[in-house]
Amino acid sequence: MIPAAFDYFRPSTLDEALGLLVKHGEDAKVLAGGHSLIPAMKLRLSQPKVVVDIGRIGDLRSIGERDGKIAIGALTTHFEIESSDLLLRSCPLLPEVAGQIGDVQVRNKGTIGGSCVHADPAGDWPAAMLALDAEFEITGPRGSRTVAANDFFVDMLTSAVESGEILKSIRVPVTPKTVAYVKIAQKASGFALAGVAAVVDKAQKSVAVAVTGVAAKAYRAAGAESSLRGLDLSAATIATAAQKAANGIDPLSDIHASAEFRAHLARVQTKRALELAASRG
Amino acid sequence: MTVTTENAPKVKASQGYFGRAMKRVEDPRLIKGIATYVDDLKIPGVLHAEFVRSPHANAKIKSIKTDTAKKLQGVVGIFTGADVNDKVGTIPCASPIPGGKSPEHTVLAGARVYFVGHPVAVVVAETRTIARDALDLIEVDYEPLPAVIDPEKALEKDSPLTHPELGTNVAFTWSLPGGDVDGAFKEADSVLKLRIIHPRLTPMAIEPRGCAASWHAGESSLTLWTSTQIPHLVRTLLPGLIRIPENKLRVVAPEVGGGFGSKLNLYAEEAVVSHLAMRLDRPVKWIEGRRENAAATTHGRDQIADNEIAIQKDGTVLAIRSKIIADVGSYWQLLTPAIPTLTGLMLCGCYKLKAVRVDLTGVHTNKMSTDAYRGAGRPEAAYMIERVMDLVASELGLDPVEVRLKNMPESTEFPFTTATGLLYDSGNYQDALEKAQELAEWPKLIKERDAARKAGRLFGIGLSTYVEICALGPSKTMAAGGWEWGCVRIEISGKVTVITGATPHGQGQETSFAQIAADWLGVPIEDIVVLRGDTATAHFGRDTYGSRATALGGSAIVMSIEKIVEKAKTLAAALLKSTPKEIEFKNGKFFVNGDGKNALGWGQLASEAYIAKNLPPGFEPGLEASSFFEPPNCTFPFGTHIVAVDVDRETGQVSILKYIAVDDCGKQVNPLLIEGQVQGGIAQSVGAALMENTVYDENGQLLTGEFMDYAIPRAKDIPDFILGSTETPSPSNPLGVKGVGEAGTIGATPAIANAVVDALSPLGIRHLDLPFTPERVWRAIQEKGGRS
Amino acid sequence: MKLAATYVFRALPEKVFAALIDPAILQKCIEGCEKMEKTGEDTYDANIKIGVAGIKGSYVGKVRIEEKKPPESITLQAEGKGGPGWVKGTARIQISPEGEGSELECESEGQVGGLIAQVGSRLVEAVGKKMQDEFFRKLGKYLEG
Amino acid sequence: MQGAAVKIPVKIRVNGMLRESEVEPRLLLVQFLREVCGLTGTHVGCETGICGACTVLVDGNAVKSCTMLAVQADGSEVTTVEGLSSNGKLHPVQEGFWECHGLQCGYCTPGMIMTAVQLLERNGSPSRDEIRHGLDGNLCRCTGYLHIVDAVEYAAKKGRT
Repeated sequence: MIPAAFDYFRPSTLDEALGLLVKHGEDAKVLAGGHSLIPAMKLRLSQPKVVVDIGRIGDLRSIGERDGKIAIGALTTHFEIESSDLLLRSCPLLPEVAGQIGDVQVRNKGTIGGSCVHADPAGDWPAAMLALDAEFEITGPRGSRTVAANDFFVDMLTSAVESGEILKSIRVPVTPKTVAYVKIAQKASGFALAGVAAVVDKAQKSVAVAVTGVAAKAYRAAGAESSLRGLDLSAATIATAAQKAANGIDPLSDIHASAEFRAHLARVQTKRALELAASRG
Repeated sequence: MTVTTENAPKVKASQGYFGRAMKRVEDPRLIKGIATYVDDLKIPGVLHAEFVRSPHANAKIKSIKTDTAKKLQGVVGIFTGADVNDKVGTIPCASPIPGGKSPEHTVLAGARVYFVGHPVAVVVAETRTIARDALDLIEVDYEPLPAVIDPEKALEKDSPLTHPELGTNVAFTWSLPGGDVDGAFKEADSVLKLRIIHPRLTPMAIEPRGCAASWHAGESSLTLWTSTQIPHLVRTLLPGLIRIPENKLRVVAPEVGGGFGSKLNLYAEEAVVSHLAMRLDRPVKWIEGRRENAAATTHGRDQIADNEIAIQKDGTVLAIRSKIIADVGSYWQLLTPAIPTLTGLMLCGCYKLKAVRVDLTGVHTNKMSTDAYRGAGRPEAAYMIERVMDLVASELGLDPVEVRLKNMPESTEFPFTTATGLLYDSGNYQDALEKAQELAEWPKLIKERDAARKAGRLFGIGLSTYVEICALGPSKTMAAGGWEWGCVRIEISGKVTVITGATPHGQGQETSFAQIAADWLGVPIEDIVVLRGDTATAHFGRDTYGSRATALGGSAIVMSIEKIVEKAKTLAAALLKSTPKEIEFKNGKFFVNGDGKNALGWGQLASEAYIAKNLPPGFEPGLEASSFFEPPNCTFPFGTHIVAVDVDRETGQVSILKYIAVDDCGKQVNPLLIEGQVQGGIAQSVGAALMENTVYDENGQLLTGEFMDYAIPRAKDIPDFILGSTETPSPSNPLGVKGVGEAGTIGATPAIANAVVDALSPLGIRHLDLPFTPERVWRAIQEKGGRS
Repeated sequence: MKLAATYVFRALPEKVFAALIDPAILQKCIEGCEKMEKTGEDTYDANIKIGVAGIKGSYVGKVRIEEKKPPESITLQAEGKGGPGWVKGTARIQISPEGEGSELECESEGQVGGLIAQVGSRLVEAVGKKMQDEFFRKLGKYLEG
Repeated sequence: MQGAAVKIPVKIRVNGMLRESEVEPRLLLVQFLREVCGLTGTHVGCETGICGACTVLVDGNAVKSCTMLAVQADGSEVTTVEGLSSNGKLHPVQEGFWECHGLQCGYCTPGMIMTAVQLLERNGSPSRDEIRHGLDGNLCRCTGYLHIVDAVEYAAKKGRT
């Protein structure tokens, strides 16, 4: 319940924050909304010596559209995404995912950046980020770099953001309405046992499907996607494709769902996500 | 005796408070956030305690190093078993079973630890933060030993032993022979078998436990504030442990944030905190964290029962033989062994079985102790017998409703003696069933199910017709007395103070007892204050558990009022120059027969009674009376729950589509509160049926140690219920009430289970164990080639 | 928690076996291993930081080598305790020649206790697997480099 | 790690009153409210941020005060259950909980009420299902939630009239 002691800094600019991270190195942790870090600190699973609170850096909290891309500041809260008119119009998958994260209190404070950097294997955002081919702008002592979603989620609880770096913003493309996120949640925590984000492009006859909660990190269901390439979506084609949603995956297993059940849920939810997305166009 | 309107207890309702849905007088302080729970107490100079707990299920303690921790600034002391156990007595069990073997339950671990969460040492520090920091600096060296986890394996010859000194993992055995079982099985057309596993559950009151103790050196007395259901039982038991006389101990249960049986205990922490407050001569407070609560506050249920059921072709259930294994965990807490015996006693449910034989084996394992959890033994029984009824119906191709009706006693047969020897006070099971069917629109619901099945859906309807045992008393059946105490005082101003020894903690008796007293005294309800939860004001009490507070505590108040009224009549007679026999009491007024004009009210009488200038000879001043109500029997509430569910064939998720409950808890004091009790009870069983399961791994590690992994229902999991009631008064108390705190919990689990099994029955599934998690249901469907 | 996996090395069984009983190599290949000291024939004291990302715990423990049959099989036992609880593991390793190199089969069993079991059970299996894979990946790199 | 880190000054306006204090960075907002301000209406029911008993409004947003550091709330306006009623008049949500028997033991109630206040601010006429989903972050073990849903409906209606 009570974290171990630490020193606290609240920089007001990104440069100041980066300076602090350089200074304190591995001892420092970045605090955004705090909904991943603070629970771990309260249990003393995480005991950083220094906490750098980036929560007040104003320019990291924004949603804007430019040249067919939408840029979302890393400190934008789940609720701001859930209730953004711009996103409801231009990238409705994001509000749909945001609305299924945790609960209203978590959504009010938790941020998209913090959640993505935390890279929880059962987090909701990674599925959406992968399905949308999001790009992550990371800044660090050596300047900025852009990482594609596929490379961003490195492993369980490990993202491409290295010690000393800060995630600045996330860019996603404008999409049509044919998207969906469906999840079956672990009853106690609300985390995904299996969550599937689907983006359907009827014109190009292609789909993107990403699965979270099932494996040590979220993944694109490549087998399912290629199975539908060039095809019209129908109950039959979707069902066939969905069968491949867990191919080549090493599913997680815990008291809430065995590996076998998780793989099964990945297939069922893939089918449902694709059907729902297709029905929206 | 048949309870009819003629011989039913006469309930006075002069102003109609009794029976009225009223909002609670408790609520303003609670909704404003100004109520005082233990952690809210502001005690000057208080120290904070934190416990070092075992991370092992079974281990020897080789050493405990506290030097570094002791050096931490602000640490006042660190105490291990070696420092404390010879100065504090052992934790008692109030319901030992003769012949049972129970380990010595020291307040801190001695040479060994027996479960994950076992308290090993305690840190006392100036702040909670320092105490927490110190925990990390204490090094305990353990030698882990193989853990005893599976209660059935624990009974095998080569099993490791939870307590080697006992030489066995068998904690106790208990048998209940009821009627001619062998004869009944000979008579049977067939014998069914049903193995029932009731999972372990974690009560998870939202307020964890906590206590604070303050030693008053000048008076050599101790005050203990503790989040408990049973301050009076704690006051009875704790003095023996901390070695002070009972009359030097005051126990206060301030606002208590839910108990559900898990705070019906004397816990090691309460004894340790009390002892340390005396030892250090400083107030000491300990507040349990949620992880501690999950690991070291008693659990519930955890039974395995192998049943043989003797039936006849027409659906008559003749007899049951039940072998029950109860996993009692590592220690005997207050009522640990008694809980599964209640399962045995209630196994007949609301049916006329000829004979029952229960053989119960309590087994020690390296887990937290089991004890009372909402329903305490009865949900297990109701679940078993109601699954049996459905199994009989499916075996014989009969309607589950018909099978139940066939085996129920008629309302004219009450009081009814069961094969297990209980005397059911009153009942009309058929009426409750019929009413529930009406509310459920039964024929329409059946049609809906048939149509859904045709459409390929897994749609099921389940019902349970349950009966439970409440208002626990009488004293001859209870270890520490089964009475309840109450006191009523007409203050000098005419205002009324009611003191109850029952200790409500959320049930709302500050309101319902005021309703009773207002009607019986004929005073406005606003004039009444109900006190509870403090042994300094409520001098006696047996507290709240087993749905007893209203039936017994309410009756003790009524008894007291009757005494006061008699006394007041004597005073009124003297003042009105009449005789007590001629004095009438009506609507709060005393007057000579027929002469309502010259009436005396409570205010006038009270001032006369206390100022004591005009008292008749021999009249003792004051208007106060207290009473012990000793019930002649328990009460037996009952009802019918009907549930419709839909099972998602692909994901195994169960959705409750419709929930109907008709409960009969006898006379109703406040229907709004009863509705709340029923709804809350059902919700807890929705949890038990669909999601709750306390999981220890094969090494005895608790894997459901927080709300992250132990699911309890959220608002979205609970559909709107259709509630109804019937009212069959209990002859066991003057109010005619039966109790309702656990009804919902007892009725709901079997109804939901029967609905889920019914939904899966087209696949050939006849039974499935709780809880019906998506994976469990999906696997059952898979095994039956569920793509049908 | 039980894991079974097979790894292939471009090194002969003798060399693989020798690496597995060399504390310096073990320390290099065990992610987060801060100390590995020989304390007796086939026993070592070890300090290891285990976990993922920011959620790491320091464990102090012992490693013991059992059932040593060079070069074909070996059993490693490890146990440690730390702030977040305790860990215990056994790895049964079979090494067989495979062409120019060798094939290593590892069957391991792990247990965790205390805080990690109570609040982190969903991550335990994945962390265990990751650690094992990482160990043999590094071992492979060492053997081949 | 033990020992006090550098204390940080914070200014937090709680229920309209400015509270200034120097706090350890690790002090949680809920501890600040309970221990520094003496406002014990905000409760703690778990260690993982699931139960919601500690919910308060920070700058108008419902948050779990056990999952926020006091230093993060520096400069913010915090409303706790104690600050809801004004001039002795209950907030409609409090009134709804009383009228509809939306509480039993009362421990989850302050958090539940604060979440409901937020819910109604964002949606003045929620359906019963919307109320249920809106209360996802608050656990209650006593009531079975139905009277709580009634209470929020009551407050919504009251707010509209």
